[in-house]
This record gives sequence, structure tokens and C-alpha cells, in this order.
Amino acid sequence: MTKEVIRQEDVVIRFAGDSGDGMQITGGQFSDSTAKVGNDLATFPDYPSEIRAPAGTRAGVSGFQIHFSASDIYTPGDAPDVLVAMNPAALIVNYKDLKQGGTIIANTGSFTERDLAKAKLDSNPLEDGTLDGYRVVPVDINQRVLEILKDSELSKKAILRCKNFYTLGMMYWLYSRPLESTITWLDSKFASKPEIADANKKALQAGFNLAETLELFQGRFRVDACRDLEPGTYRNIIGNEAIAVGLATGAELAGLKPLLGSYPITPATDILQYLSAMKNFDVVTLQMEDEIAGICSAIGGSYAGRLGITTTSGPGMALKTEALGLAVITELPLVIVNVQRAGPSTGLPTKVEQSDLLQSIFGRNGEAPIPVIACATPGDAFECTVEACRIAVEFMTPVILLSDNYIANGTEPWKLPIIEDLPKINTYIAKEGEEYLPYKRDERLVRKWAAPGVKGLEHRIGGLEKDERGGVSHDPENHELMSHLREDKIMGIRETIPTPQPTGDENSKLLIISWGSPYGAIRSATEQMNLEGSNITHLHLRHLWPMPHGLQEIFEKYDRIVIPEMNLGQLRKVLTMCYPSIKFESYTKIQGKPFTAYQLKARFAEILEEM
Amino acid sequence: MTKEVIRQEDVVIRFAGDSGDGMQITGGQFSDSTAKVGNDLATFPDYPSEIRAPAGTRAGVSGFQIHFSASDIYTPGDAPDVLVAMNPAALIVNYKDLKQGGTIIANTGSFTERDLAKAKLDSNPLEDGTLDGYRVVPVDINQRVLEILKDSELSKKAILRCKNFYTLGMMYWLYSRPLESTITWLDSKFASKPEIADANKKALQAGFNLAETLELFQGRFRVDACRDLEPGTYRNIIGNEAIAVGLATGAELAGLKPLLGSYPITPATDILQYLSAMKNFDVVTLQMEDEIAGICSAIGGSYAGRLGITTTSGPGMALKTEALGLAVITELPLVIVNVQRAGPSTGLPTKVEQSDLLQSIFGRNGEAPIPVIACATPGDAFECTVEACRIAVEFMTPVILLSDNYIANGTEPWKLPIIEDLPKINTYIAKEGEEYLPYKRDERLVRKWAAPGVKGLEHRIGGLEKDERGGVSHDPENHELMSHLREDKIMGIRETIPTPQPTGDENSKLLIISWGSPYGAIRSATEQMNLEGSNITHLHLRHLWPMPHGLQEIFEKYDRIVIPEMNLGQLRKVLTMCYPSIKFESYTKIQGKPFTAYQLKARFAEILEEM
Amino acid sequence: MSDLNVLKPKDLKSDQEVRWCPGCGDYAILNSVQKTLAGMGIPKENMVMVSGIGCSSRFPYYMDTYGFHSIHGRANAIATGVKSANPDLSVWIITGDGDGLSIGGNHMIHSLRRNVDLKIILFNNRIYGLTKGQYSPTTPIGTRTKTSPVGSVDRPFNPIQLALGAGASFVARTIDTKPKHMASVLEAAAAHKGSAFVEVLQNCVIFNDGAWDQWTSKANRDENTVELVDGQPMIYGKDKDKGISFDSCHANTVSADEASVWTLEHNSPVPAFVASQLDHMPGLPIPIGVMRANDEPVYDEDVHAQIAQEIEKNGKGTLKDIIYAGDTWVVK
Amino acid sequence: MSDLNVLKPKDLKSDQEVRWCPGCGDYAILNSVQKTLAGMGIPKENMVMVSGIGCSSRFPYYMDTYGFHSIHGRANAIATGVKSANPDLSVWIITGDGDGLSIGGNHMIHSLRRNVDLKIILFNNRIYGLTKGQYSPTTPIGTRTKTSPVGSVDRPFNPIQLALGAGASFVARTIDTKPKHMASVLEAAAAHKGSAFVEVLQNCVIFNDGAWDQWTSKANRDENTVELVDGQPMIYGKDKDKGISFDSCHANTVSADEASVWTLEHNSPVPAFVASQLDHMPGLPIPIGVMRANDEPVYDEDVHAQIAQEIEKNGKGTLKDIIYAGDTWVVK
Ligand SMILES: Cc1ncc(C[n+]2csc(CCOP(=O)(O)OP(=O)(O)O)c2C)c(N)n1
Ligand SMILES: Cc1ncc(C[n+]2csc(CCOP(=O)(O)OP(=O)(O)O)c2C)c(N)n1
Ligand code: SF4
Ligand code: SF4
Ligand SMILES: [Mg+2]
Ligand SMILES: [Mg+2]
Repeated sequence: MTKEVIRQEDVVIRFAGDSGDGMQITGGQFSDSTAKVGNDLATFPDYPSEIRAPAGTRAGVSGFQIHFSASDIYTPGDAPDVLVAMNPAALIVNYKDLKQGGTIIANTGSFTERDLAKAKLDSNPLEDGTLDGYRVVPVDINQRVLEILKDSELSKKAILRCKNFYTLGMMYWLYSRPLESTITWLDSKFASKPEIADANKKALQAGFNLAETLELFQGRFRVDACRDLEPGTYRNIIGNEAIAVGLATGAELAGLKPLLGSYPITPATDILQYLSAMKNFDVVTLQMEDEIAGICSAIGGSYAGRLGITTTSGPGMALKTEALGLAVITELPLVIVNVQRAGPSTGLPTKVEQSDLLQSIFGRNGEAPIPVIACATPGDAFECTVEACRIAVEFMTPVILLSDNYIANGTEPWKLPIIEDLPKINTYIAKEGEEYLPYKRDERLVRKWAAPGVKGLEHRIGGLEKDERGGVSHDPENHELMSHLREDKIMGIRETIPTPQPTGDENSKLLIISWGSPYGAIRSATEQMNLEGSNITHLHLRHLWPMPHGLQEIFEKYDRIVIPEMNLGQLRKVLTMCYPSIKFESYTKIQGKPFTAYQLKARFAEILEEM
Repeated sequence: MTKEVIRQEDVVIRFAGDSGDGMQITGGQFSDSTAKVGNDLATFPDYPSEIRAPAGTRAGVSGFQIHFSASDIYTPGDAPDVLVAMNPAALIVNYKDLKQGGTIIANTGSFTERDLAKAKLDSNPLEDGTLDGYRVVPVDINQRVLEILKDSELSKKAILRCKNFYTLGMMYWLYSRPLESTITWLDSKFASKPEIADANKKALQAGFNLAETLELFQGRFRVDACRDLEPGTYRNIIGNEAIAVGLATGAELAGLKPLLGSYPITPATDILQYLSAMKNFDVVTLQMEDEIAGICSAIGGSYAGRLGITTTSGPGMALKTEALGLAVITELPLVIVNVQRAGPSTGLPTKVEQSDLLQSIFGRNGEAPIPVIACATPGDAFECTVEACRIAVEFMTPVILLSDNYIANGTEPWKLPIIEDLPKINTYIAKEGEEYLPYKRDERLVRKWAAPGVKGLEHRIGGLEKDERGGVSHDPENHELMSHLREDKIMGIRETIPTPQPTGDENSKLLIISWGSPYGAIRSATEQMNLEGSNITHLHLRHLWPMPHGLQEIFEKYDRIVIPEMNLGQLRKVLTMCYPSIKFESYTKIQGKPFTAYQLKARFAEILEEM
Repeated sequence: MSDLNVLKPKDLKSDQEVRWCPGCGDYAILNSVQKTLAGMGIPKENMVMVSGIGCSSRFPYYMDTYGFHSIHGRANAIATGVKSANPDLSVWIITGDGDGLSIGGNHMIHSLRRNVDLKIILFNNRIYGLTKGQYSPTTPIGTRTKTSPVGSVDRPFNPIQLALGAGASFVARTIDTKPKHMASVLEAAAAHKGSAFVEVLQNCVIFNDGAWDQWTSKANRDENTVELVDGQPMIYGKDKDKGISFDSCHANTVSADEASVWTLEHNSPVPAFVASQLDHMPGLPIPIGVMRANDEPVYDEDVHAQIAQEIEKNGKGTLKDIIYAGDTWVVK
Repeated sequence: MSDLNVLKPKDLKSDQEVRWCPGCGDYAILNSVQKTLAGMGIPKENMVMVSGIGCSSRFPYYMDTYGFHSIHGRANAIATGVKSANPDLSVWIITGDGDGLSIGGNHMIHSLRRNVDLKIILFNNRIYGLTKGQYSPTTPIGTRTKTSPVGSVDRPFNPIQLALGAGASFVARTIDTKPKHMASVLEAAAAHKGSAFVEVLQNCVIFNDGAWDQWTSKANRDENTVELVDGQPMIYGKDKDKGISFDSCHANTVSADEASVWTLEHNSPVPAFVASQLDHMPGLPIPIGVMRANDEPVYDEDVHAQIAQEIEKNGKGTLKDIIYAGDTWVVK
């Protein structure tokens, strides 16, 4: 029986199950195969906040959402078309997000009385009408897997662990994906345990076959290769890895070796982990005793001639405040990555927010200017990171790079740069034999760098106010001069950053400004609305301090300017301060969850209505 | 020989000598006697930054300036009328500040070749024309003191230590001050060493007599008791002590006992020292291992039902950033005193600056609003401190109180409040037997406080987002609600703070805004200019976050609004953000030195010219 | 809670669902603490649990006492404030090898030095649990973790030695899987006046399973641990046939009848230090039990004693005393 | 500096005027360091002095080497970065009892634990000098200072014990007024591979004058200090008639001929700990000299050894390797 293959433009699937059900692997495999098929895609995982919440409970639900498309997309999608629910808790926590009329594939084998009780359910939602309006596809995956693998030597528990590959097989059939890349992956992953690889491969194929054979689905779907992807080599990249790769790249482009001083903290830890695995790239990673030691060792690393880096998140960023001042006054290059999470204090450590902007720009004692840039997507994170390295090294300054929880763990296909095309980063390093004044500046107000080990350049630096020679100076005029020089140097970075280009046509009267990860949802929303006949302009700001030239002229063209932010309006405050003649409006969401394009469209439509 | 007594309105004297010359004591004694005479006064010391710079060097000069007057004054004065210079270094470092034609009393006994060399002088400034245009009164104080005390049992070194009291005696004669209070002080200070007390008393009297006898001075001066001082009991208070007294008072008015957790740092250390000496007031002071432990122990103290306090300066404030977030999310009362000093980083630790404002308002990860208030003068510091305690306790919130190096060490006569008139501070404390939800709020959005030890109120608090019951909550809507509630609570403080009243008349078109210690110089400058026929309005802001109601209406009345600040324009940034329709101009000085009224008048006159 | 102030362990259970991984060693510690604390005769309202951040630091939520789940590494500083504010409280710190020894190391050593009357339970699982498996300051050299993919190069702390070096007045070690032993150690800690530092060897089933097995597993425990009991010879082994003897500066393994007697009666930390060195020596067992318990001046007591003494001496200060102090004068 | 790379102490003097109080013990330490470092054969450009904040921390300004006067308490963390960035450098830390043991205590114990190859000189004057006289973590109980007007209630650290507790591989103590002894200790520290912790008993003439006099003044020194010399009996006293002997876990004073021989040849920190306890015991002298020197894995070496090994194994990574990693595909 061959089923009709329906062509779809884009699809959103969410895999949801217990933490132990392997949903992240399932999602990851589906993403890889989807990338290979040539779709554009974006993914986002949703972990429980506990390490191992009790099995079967709502707190223990782990999810993975993938959005894939035949055209450019910018977010992991708002409402899933399909929800795969491995147990009642996963179902009940997730079904409300589903599109009207969406499909739910439910593993009925895990809907026993006990399972329902663990999920705090009195009745079975598959039967009690809860899911009216959705298309439910019940499959007893447990049972099927046990049957297929009944001859296996594996324990029952181990056999049941193959559930997720069975599910994956069904989805591969449904969306016409090839099995090969997953089979290859299983072979290499379980190279030393071939019996496990085999069992999973069997389960995968069986799931595929079941979907093919039975009348489970109305039809089969196809999402064509993305027509908008530029030619090139791609890889699927997760935000934190993009930053790690960007750091290594930035250092290399400057001819420097990186030294990362860090302390684990969710959701920034992965960057430390990725860089720890790059030892053959001569990356030094120091897992220090705390965040203060993290940044201080990075400062020491920079002093000694490496590119100092430190990575952290909210509370850790707070701890680095004092040392940031030292980096400012000594004028050493330093990249500080803050993967923001929901605050204040410990807040919601596994949830997204962009509420550290004001702190990044203003949060230090004394006049201590630091450039701030923010990345928008996993792919953009690479570029922003290289840019952060450029500014740090070319201007001898600490630079704060803001990411967030959503970018950190999200993925998208990343078009790999041609290595030779990447522009070099200039260093300003004093040489043996030259007369060296540590705080003598060039026309850009930048001082030269001299690392220990070079004969004749011996000098002292420190946290006290200094004169050109680096000596301590209590001279009032010198302090005023130095304060202005430090400020002007940072403001001078503007000369090296482009004015961002708004998208949208000439006649638009509504400007939406994005910074950081809401970029994707805002871009989706505005593009969709423009396709639907609205006229909205979108402007994305990568450089947040200093602000690029030319913004005033852009802002003046619009009747209304709205800034959606996952905070209480921080960029609005900064822009108001910098462009007081312009009226900026906030649209805020501070729920530890990203904006959806849907929600933005609704709000933008309201605004257009009002205009 | 009786000399004419000339009446003067106000006088500025600067005592300057080597660190070992006792200039701070001399100045302090002169202040006390001057206060007793009923003058208004303001003083400011100027210490060397080294503990003991080599004797006789420029780096070792210690100064003390006093301004006293028959009418209200607000600053320690711009240019001294009289400079007392105990050695060449003191002379050369200070004489340029003197008023045109001012008087220099020079201790010629310390102008030997060696003394000149130590001060890096090639020739004797008393003789080489350097001091042309000043009136120089040379006295060989060393010699005089040795003569007078030649019968003393004291060593020559000890005898020479009486120099400063000899000098003080001369100045007492010159400005018609009584000797009594100093004699009393010497008797009590050296109760156990009467020979030292006697020697100093002899020197004091001899200095007085010398001035009386010889034709050293053209005449004798009198500054009448201040006609503007309100009736009441006064005491001369130094800024840091005013804060210590204010903290004890604030706690008492709330019926609480204070607990200070702190770590020494210049210029805030004195507050810890004053409070450490208040043990019989049941003040617990914990000198902790660092600033983080300082604030954390204070948070612990507040949790346990005391009024938690922490005191620090710039770099220490930076270190407290993370814990401030904890205080915000747990909503515990806490007073954080930041005695600002010149930054960034270690900067100029003994110099004044007000560059921590932006950090105070914005410098935390997450949305973590904290009220900020700043004191203007030593006397005002008491009131501001009590106000900080009020807000902390009545709104269950951390409060940042900003002072600075200039207030910390300056003195002025402080009219003591009538104890009974001080308004009580309300506490909102849960009682045994009531049902207690830790984060249930009243109409002001304030939660109740319940300290361990009360039966039945057991509860848990922490840094994770919580619901009303204090339990951890990952609910998105709850996080949004809590974020807004915390913000709104702080903004609600406005309802309890008065709109500040501008001084000056209706028709003024120029508004000068002050915050913090420039208040005095700005008030002097504007009052003087208005007396001289200008029309300038002065508005002082004590509450910097949230801003009081009614400012927009005030601002709208003026054509130009200028904010003099010892930073690069921080309040201007905040005001622009809050009142974007108003144009604010900065007049900044970032030299580690306060504004002078003179300098401000010049600038204001220019502005009036332009208008 | 009964009116007679006799608490049962369940009176100390909060209504929060315990959220550690199934099989985590933390559960046993929670039970033990509830049992011990219930039996101490301390009114429940005087119990305060303070923690930092980590799996272990979730502990206060599970206790129906006053509790403060604070920020990473700062529990000791916060608890110092709590105890100094009100010395009547029984203040317990729950911390981990990351929380208490990595980021919180400074507050740890300083609270031990000051001898604040705090009961400190350090859950040592030799890993950062909550952040999913990075090496900690107690992870043995060479361990592969997420941040040390080719093995860690950091030498670990011996927490007992660190505490002794900081001047701790009470130091003990116990094991998550030995509830009775744990209870006895916790009781001794609670009874001690001053800081009590208790290291619990705890298993993290997820990220560092079996980290202590070579000493504490059923199979190894008898041969590889020695229980120090005050006044008893230090003997161990399945057949209680082995002993530890101390000679000049060193501990050796000997036959049981030659074992030295372990005694807590000395005010020097040296014997505890000698004992703590045992498991650094090949073939010697790891010591558990109370390793030091000595009366020393207690910080919070002395802080309040000084206050009392100053009040005694100068009278209780009033606002008037503070405000109308120093040289005052009257303007009419 | 001569071309032959033979440095004289004056080659290490910077042009900055030394600004400590006349009579401060810091001067002697500066001289000693200049002398020792000049004689070590280390190229001047490879010397780096890192300090925190305090009187003592002004030190780097006075050395004509590379220097970093950083922020309070963080010298060890910064120096860890410097040394790990470039293990060829000779990195010295200058710190005080406040800088290194109070605010900087955590970085101190962790750098000792890791055994980073840093030479740490702790100027212990038992007071905060730069902030003008508050008690520090080494100030004896009961001391009246500006922040303890009726006497401090904090028990002090014994810095040697703290370092040993943290696992320090090299620990020594010397005295500002004994230049020869100081030089010998500094030489030993410089020669040691790994962290070397040197406590210098230093006099602050202004805020804590005579703090060490009971042990180190001319009058008391002979009777109240004992110099530990590797392989020599521990004897002391004006007439060299007294000795120290170690018996089971304790040190005693005995006649000189009964003195035990001090030896550094053991990899246990116990003997050093026993010795460090001496001055806690009434009537016993304070030990000075090298108290522990043991070869242990060196952090910065191992960090770079792993890098070398991974390059050896996988080849030196290129940008292409990192960027074009994992599953890639081509869109045409
Ligand atoms: C300032 C700060 N830094 C880092 C973190 C991230 N963090 C949370 S818990 C933890 C380590 C926990 O390890 P441990 O104390 O051993 O507790 P366990 O989870 O193993 O019980 C870390 C690094 C944080 N929450 N705050
Ligand atoms: C973050 C921070 N906190 C506090 C200070 C103030 N401070 C400077 S030096 C010092 C203590 C110095 O004591 P120590 O290390 O013993 O050095 P000494 O002056 O005695 O040589 C303190 C508290 C500071 N500069 N920075
Ligand atoms: S991760 Fe480890 S320590 Fe944390 S709860 Fe799970 S088993 Fe316990
Ligand atoms: S204050 Fe003390 S430690 Fe500092 S320089 Fe002076 S004598 Fe030395
Ligand atoms: Mg742990
Ligand atoms: Mg000191």
C-alpha cells in the first residue's frame, strides 16, 4: 500500500518523553537527517530543571522541538504540527502548545494506571476527551519493541530503551527522511557494544516499516530542500558550540593562543566543555575555583600574551564585576561571554531571559566603559564571537558578548565560512628593542601590548590610576585625561562597526527593533506579515555599546518604534538615553520562554491597527 | 599692645604640614573651638595616599581646611585666606590654591637646605620670589617651641611635636578664638601623660602670646557667631560618623537591632570602626573575610531578624553584586552603604568621585530593582541614613546609600534632632499563630518578615524564583508576575518620598541639579550668584531611584538644565532615560577633587551669558 | 509537631517532594539529619538550615524548619550572620564539595577559623552534580569528566586536612550508606559547641557512580575503612584483626593487638592530621568517625559576651547617648 | 643588566621611589628578593611579580621586572593565568595576611592545592597596614585594633597549617630581620618545582609594632625560635642547649642531645604539621626554615603536557579542523 506524499512548506515536531526516554538523542538524530535532506531548520531542547526528576512525573519531562522548512526559517517554531508523547506526563505538559488539529503520536504502552498516577492524572487523556480537536495516533511502542527484539540477548529494560529509535523510525517514514545517517551514527556510537547498535537499528527499521505498513497516518509528507539556503558547506550547530568555535577562530585570526578561565554554570558550561576538548588546538582551559578566579586567570593569561577569555552566566557575571574594572583600567584584551538566564539571583537557571543588558553596559564601579555585543542565533553566535575577539584585540579592551539560554542550546544549519576569506585581526604588540611606554596610545587611543618574556620591555601595570609610563599617578588632571581617553577609545570603536540595515520597504511607518535571540521570532513575524500585506520594518542591533553611527537617522523615519525584549525594557532604556528625541515602546515578556512569532504578529497587528 | 579687631564674614584656613606634624589634630581643634564660638563651619582633610610617605616630601604633605562663617555655608571653601605651612613641601603643594593676596604663615625653622631638598626645591620659595603677591608671615616655630620648653623633661623630638599646638595658639589669637576647649581636650587626651599635656598647653599659650605680642599680623579678626544657625543643640560631625549614628538610629526607630557585616576599605572603614565601638548599643559588627562575606552575613542577620547592614566602597561594592540579587529576590531589608571613591578599579582610593550611580541603579544581573539615595553633606548623611533604613524596613528591600570620600571625612555643625520627634519606622513582622505565606503581599506589595525562633512560622526562602508560599516555581506566568511585583514595589516607594523643592525665584530660566556632595558647592555658587543679581534655580535630588514624583513639571519650567557631577555624566544619563523630553546638560569634573563654588560660578555665568 | 516538644523525624519533613535522582546518596543523609535533629530536644522553630547551590543544597526545602537556600558558596557567610544575630538558633549548613570547597572555600575556612557555632555537613560526591558532571576540588587526579576529557590535572583537597589546617575545632567523616554511623557523628556534631565540620562520603549515581566504592562498598568497607572511636583501639578488617598504630609522625598498619588507642582528649590537631593522612598511604584504610572535638572560644558567644560586658560597663546605650555624644553646644 | 645575563640586585631595582614607612619590615624583604632573584640565573625578562592590594602589594612597582599590581586578594588567580599561559616565566606572588589569607584565602588554598609553579611570599604583619590598622586573620585573639576596640574575638589562622591543610608542596617560614635566613628560604622556594608558600614574619612599625617581638626580637630570638635545617637536629637556645623531639604525634622540648633530626625526605605533610604546632604549645619556640618540600605533579606543566600529548596524538588542530567538524553537507 503506497500512500500519497503530501508536500509541505514547513513542519514543526516536538518529541517529548521522560528524561530517561532519550528524547534529546531522538531530536538530534532527526535534525541531522533533516539537515542532510537540505531543509533549513532550527531546534530547541527543553530540559527539566532537575537532574533526574522522578520518572514519569511532569517535572521529569524532557522535550525537543524541531522546525524544518523548504524556505528560510528563523525559529524552532511556535506551535508544533506533531507531538510525540512517550508518556502521559509528556502529553499533558505539551499538548496545549500544539497547532489546532495537530497530530499526537502517543505511546499507549506507557499509559497504565501507574503512569497516569505519576503524572497526577485521574483519567486517561487519550480517552477522556482531553484531546478532542487533535488527531491522535495511538501506538503501543513498548509492546512493539519488546516483540521485535524478543530474540535479543538484552534485558527487558535495555530493550525498552530502544523505544526512541522505534519512534524515530516512524517519524522518518512520515516525513520521508533517510535512515542512513542514523544507522551510521548508531554504529559508531555503540562500536564497542554492537548488540545495542543492532537492537536500535532493528527498532528504527521496524518503526519505519510499521508506519509504512499500517494505516496509522493519513498520508506521508515531504518538505523539499530549502530553496533559500545559499550554496556552501553547512553543518548543524548549537549556540554554545558556535561560541567555542568562534573563540578559537577569533584567537587564530589574531595569531594568538586562547586561554579560558572559567567556572561551570548553566547554561554557559558547555562552552568550557567544548574548549576543554580542543587541546590539540593549543587552547588552555582552566576550570578555576570560582568566577572571580575565572576572570582573573583570564586577565593573567592576557597579560602573559594569550587571548584571555572567560565564560559565565548571570550570577557568575555579577561576581566578575570587580575584575572587569581591572581589565578596563589595565587595558588588556579580554572576551567575557555571558550566556544569560532568567534572574534575578539564581532565578530560573534553565530558562531564557535577556535581562543582563543594563548590567553589561553600566554595571561597574567608576567610569569603566566596556563594549557589548549580542548574538541572535546559533550561527550568528560564531560571527559575533569573532567580532568580540576583534574588538578586544584591536582595541585592547574587555568585551562583553551576550548570548542566552535559547541560543546556547538551539541549533540551526550554519554555512561554514571559507577559512581564507576570514579577515585577519590586527594585534598591536610591542617589539624587543623599541622604547615602550605601556600607556602611550596611537591615533585610535589604543596602547600597545607587551607580554613578559620579551627583553627590555619590562614594565608594571595595575589597578591604580596611571600615567603614560604606567606609573601610579595621583595627578588630578591626569585622572581626568585618562578617564576621557578610556571613554573615547571605546566610543571610537564605532568607526569600525557598520550601521545595521533595516529590512522592509520605504513606506513602512512601524519599526521593530530586535537584539539577541528574539531576532528569529521577530524576523519571522515581520516577514510573514509583510508577505501578508503589512508593512513593517525590522532592525536588528548586534552592537549594543557603543551604538553604531546612523541610528538616529533610521529611527526618525518611523512613526512608532517597538522593542520586544525578554526583560522589563532594558534596551528601550538604553536607546532612550542615547536617542532622547525618539519615542521607543517596549513589548516585554519575562516568562523564561522565548517570544513566538504568533504572539508577536498579534501584537504588531494591534499596533498597526492603532496607527 | 592691642590690635584692631577686624570683623570678617567668613574665613578659610588651610593647615598644611608633614604627615607627622599633627595637622589633622590642629585642624580638628580649631574646628571644635570655632563651633563653640557659634560659627557655621565646614572642614575637609587631605591626607597623603601613603601611610607614611618619607618625611618632608611632597607626597607626605597632610592638609586640613576649615571654612567658618557668620552666615550659612555649604563647603569647606574654595581658596584659603590663610595657609599655615609647616615645611617647604607643604608650602609648595598648597600655595597656589591661596586667594590672591592671602596670608602664608611659614615655619621657617623647617626651611633648611635639607628640608628644601626633600621637597625637591632648588631655592627657598620664601626668598626666591615664588610668593610674590602673598603676604608671608615667617615664624621659626621650631626654635620658639624649643625655647619655651627648654626646661621640659621631654626629648627634643617630643618637644618639637608640640609645634602644632604653638601654631594653633597663633591662629586662635588671630581669629579671636578661646583656648579653653583645647586645653580641656589636652588634659583628657593625655590624662596619663601629664607632662605631654603640659608641654602642649604651654606651646598653645606661647603661640597665642607671640601673636598678641609681636607685630606679626596686621590686625586681628573676628567672625561673628552664625546668624543663620537655627536654635538647637549642635555638634560637629564627620560624614562617616553621621552614617554610623544614622544606622544605629534607623534601627532603633524601627525597634530593631543592627548587624553590620563588613570588610575594611578606604574611605568606608570608619563606619565599621564607629559601629564597632557601639557595643553597648547591642550593635553586632562582624569584620568578615571579604566584601561578599560582609553582605552575606548582613543578609543572614536580616533573615534572623536584625537590621542587616553592609558598608563598603567602589571595588567592594562590585563584589557585592551577586548577593544584592539574593537580597532583592528574597526581599529582606538591608542597607548597603557605598562611600564612593575615584575609579575604575582601585583607581584613586583616597580621592573623591561619584561614579557609582549607574552601577547602583542598573548594575545587577536580572531585573533586580534597588532603591538608591545619596547624601549631600555630613549632616545630611544622618538623615539619608535613617531614610535608607526606613525604606529598607518598610518595603522589605535592600537600599543603596551613596556617600563619597568628601562627605566621609568632611565635618559640619549638625543640629541634633529632638529624639522624641524622630518618626518611628514601621516593621511588618509576622506573629506566632498567624498563617504565614512568606511572599504574600499587602497593598504596598510588601511581604511580611518572619525570623527563625518563632513557633509555627517555619518557612524556606531562597534565590530561585518562588511563588507566594516561598516554594520554588518554574511557572512562566508566575515569574512574569513576580518580576513585575518586585519592580512595582520599588516604584511604589515614590508614594512615600516628597518632591524636592527647587530654591530660587519664579522667573529663573536656568536650573542646576545636584546630587551627592557637589550640593554644597552648587548651593554656594547659586546663592552667591543670586545675591549678585543672577537668577538661577537649584534643585537637589536625594532619592535617585526611584525618582520622586513631580520632577517633569519642575524641569519643564526651565530653558536650560545643567548637572554638575564628578563623573562623566551619570545622573544626566539617568534623567534623560526617565525624562526624555527634557534636555539635560552635563558639567563634569573627574579629577578626584570636589567642585569649587568659584569654578561653578564661572561656568554658570558663561551659561547665563549664552542664554 | 507534638506539644511536648518531642519531635519525630516526620515532623521535620516538609511538604515539598524530594527531587534528587533515585538512588542518590542524599536521601540517606536527609533521613539521618531528620532523625538526629528530632532527637536533640531543640525546638523546631530554632532550627535553621542554610545552604548554597548544588544538588545537596536543595536540602533546606525538604526540612520543615526555617531554611535558606542561598547562593553558590555563600552558605557559611550567611549562616555566620544568622548565628551572630541570634545565638539561640541551631544553625546547620548543607553544602557540597563544589559549593563548600570550590567557590565557598574561603568562607568555609574562615568560619572554621572563627569557630562560629555552625554544624556543617559537606556532601562530598567528588563531582559537580547540579551542573551535570564537571570535576570538583575533591576529584582525584586523572579523572575524566565533562571538563577534563583527557583527565583532570588538579590535585584534590583532603577536606579533613583542609578543615584541620583552618583550625577547625570539630572534624568528622561519615558515609551515606552507614546510617547508624552517620547518626552518631551528627549527634556528636550537634553536641559540640563551635563549628562542626562533617564530611559525608556521598554517592552521585548519575555523574560519579561508585566514586567511593573502593572504600565504602559492601565488599571493601571492612578492609578499607577504619572507624575511630574515642577511647578505643583503632582496629579494622573483616575479622577485626588489623590495627593502626601511630609512631613518630606516621601511622602504620599493625596487627589488632598492637593498635594505638584513638583518643579525642588533646587540644592539638596533630593526631587528627596524622589520622587524616591514612588513606593517602597505600594499603591503609580511610578513617571515619570523629577526628577532632576540642573546646575552643566560640565566635558568636564571644561577640555577644562583649556586647553584654560593654552594656554592663557603660550601661545600655540610648539614642540620646549616641546622637548627643561628643562636644555639643547650644545655639539660642 | 649585563649582557652576560648575570644580574646584580641593583639591576632589579626600578626607578620608583620606595614608599613604605621608614622602618617597615618590607624593605628587608625587597632587598632579599632582589638579591635572591638576581642570583638565580633567570633572565630578567622572564620574571613576573604579581601582587594584590596592601602595603606589601606595592612591591612589584619597586622591581624592574614585569609586574602586575592587581586587585585585593586575586594575585594567586591572576598568577595562575600568567603561569599557565607561559610556563617559561618565573612567577612570584607578593601578598599580605589580609590580601592572601582574608579576601584572597580561596585562591591561595586552590593554587596550593593545584600546585601551580608560583613562588608566594606572604608578608605577615598580623594587621591590615594599608587601611590603617584593623585586625587580620592572623591577629591573635584579644588584640585591640581599630575594628576591635575591646579586643578581637576571631581565632587566627596559623598560615603554615593552612597551607599544609590545602596540600601545599613547599612550605617555609622566615623573618624580616634575618636577611641570610630569608635568602636561603627564598632560594629553596625558587628552586622548588611547584607552589612554594613562604610566610615572612614582618613588622609593621606603624600599626602593629613589635607584633613578633616575643619570638623574633634580638633578646628573644635565640630562645624562642628554632631553625629547621634539613638533616640537622632541631636545636635552639642561646647556648644551643635545647632541642625538639617528636614522639607520637607531639613535639616536646628536650636537651639538645636528645633532639630529633629534622628531615624533608618524606612525602607526608605530617612532620611539617607537627612542627607547625610548636608555637601553639606554651614554652616551645616558633619554627622557621623550610618545613615541607616535596615533589608533586605541577599544574601548569601538566596542563601543557596534555596539550602536547593531544597535539602529538591528533595533530595540531587547524581552523579548518574546528570549523569543518562534525557532520557537514553541501548545498549547491
Ligand atoms: C555563582 C554561581 N556559579 C556557578 C553556579 C553553578 N553551579 C551550581 S551548583 C554548582 C556545583 C555544585 O557542586 P556541589 O557543591 O558539589 O553540589 P552537588 O550538586 O554535587 O551536590 C555549580 C558550579 C551557580 N549557581 N552560581
Ligand atoms: C576589594 C577590596 N576590598 C578592600 C580593599 C581595602 N584594602 C586594601 S589593602 C587591605 C588589607 C591589607 O592588608 P594586608 O594584605 O595584610 O597588607 P599590608 O598592608 O598589611 O601589607 C584592604 C582591606 C581593597 N582595596 N579592595
Ligand atoms: S546528580 Fe548526583 S548528586 Fe545530584 S541528585 Fe542526582 S545522583 Fe544526587
Ligand atoms: S603601615 Fe606598616 S606595613 Fe604599611 S608600610 Fe607602614 S610600616 Fe609597613
Ligand atoms: Mg558535589
Ligand atoms: Mg598585613
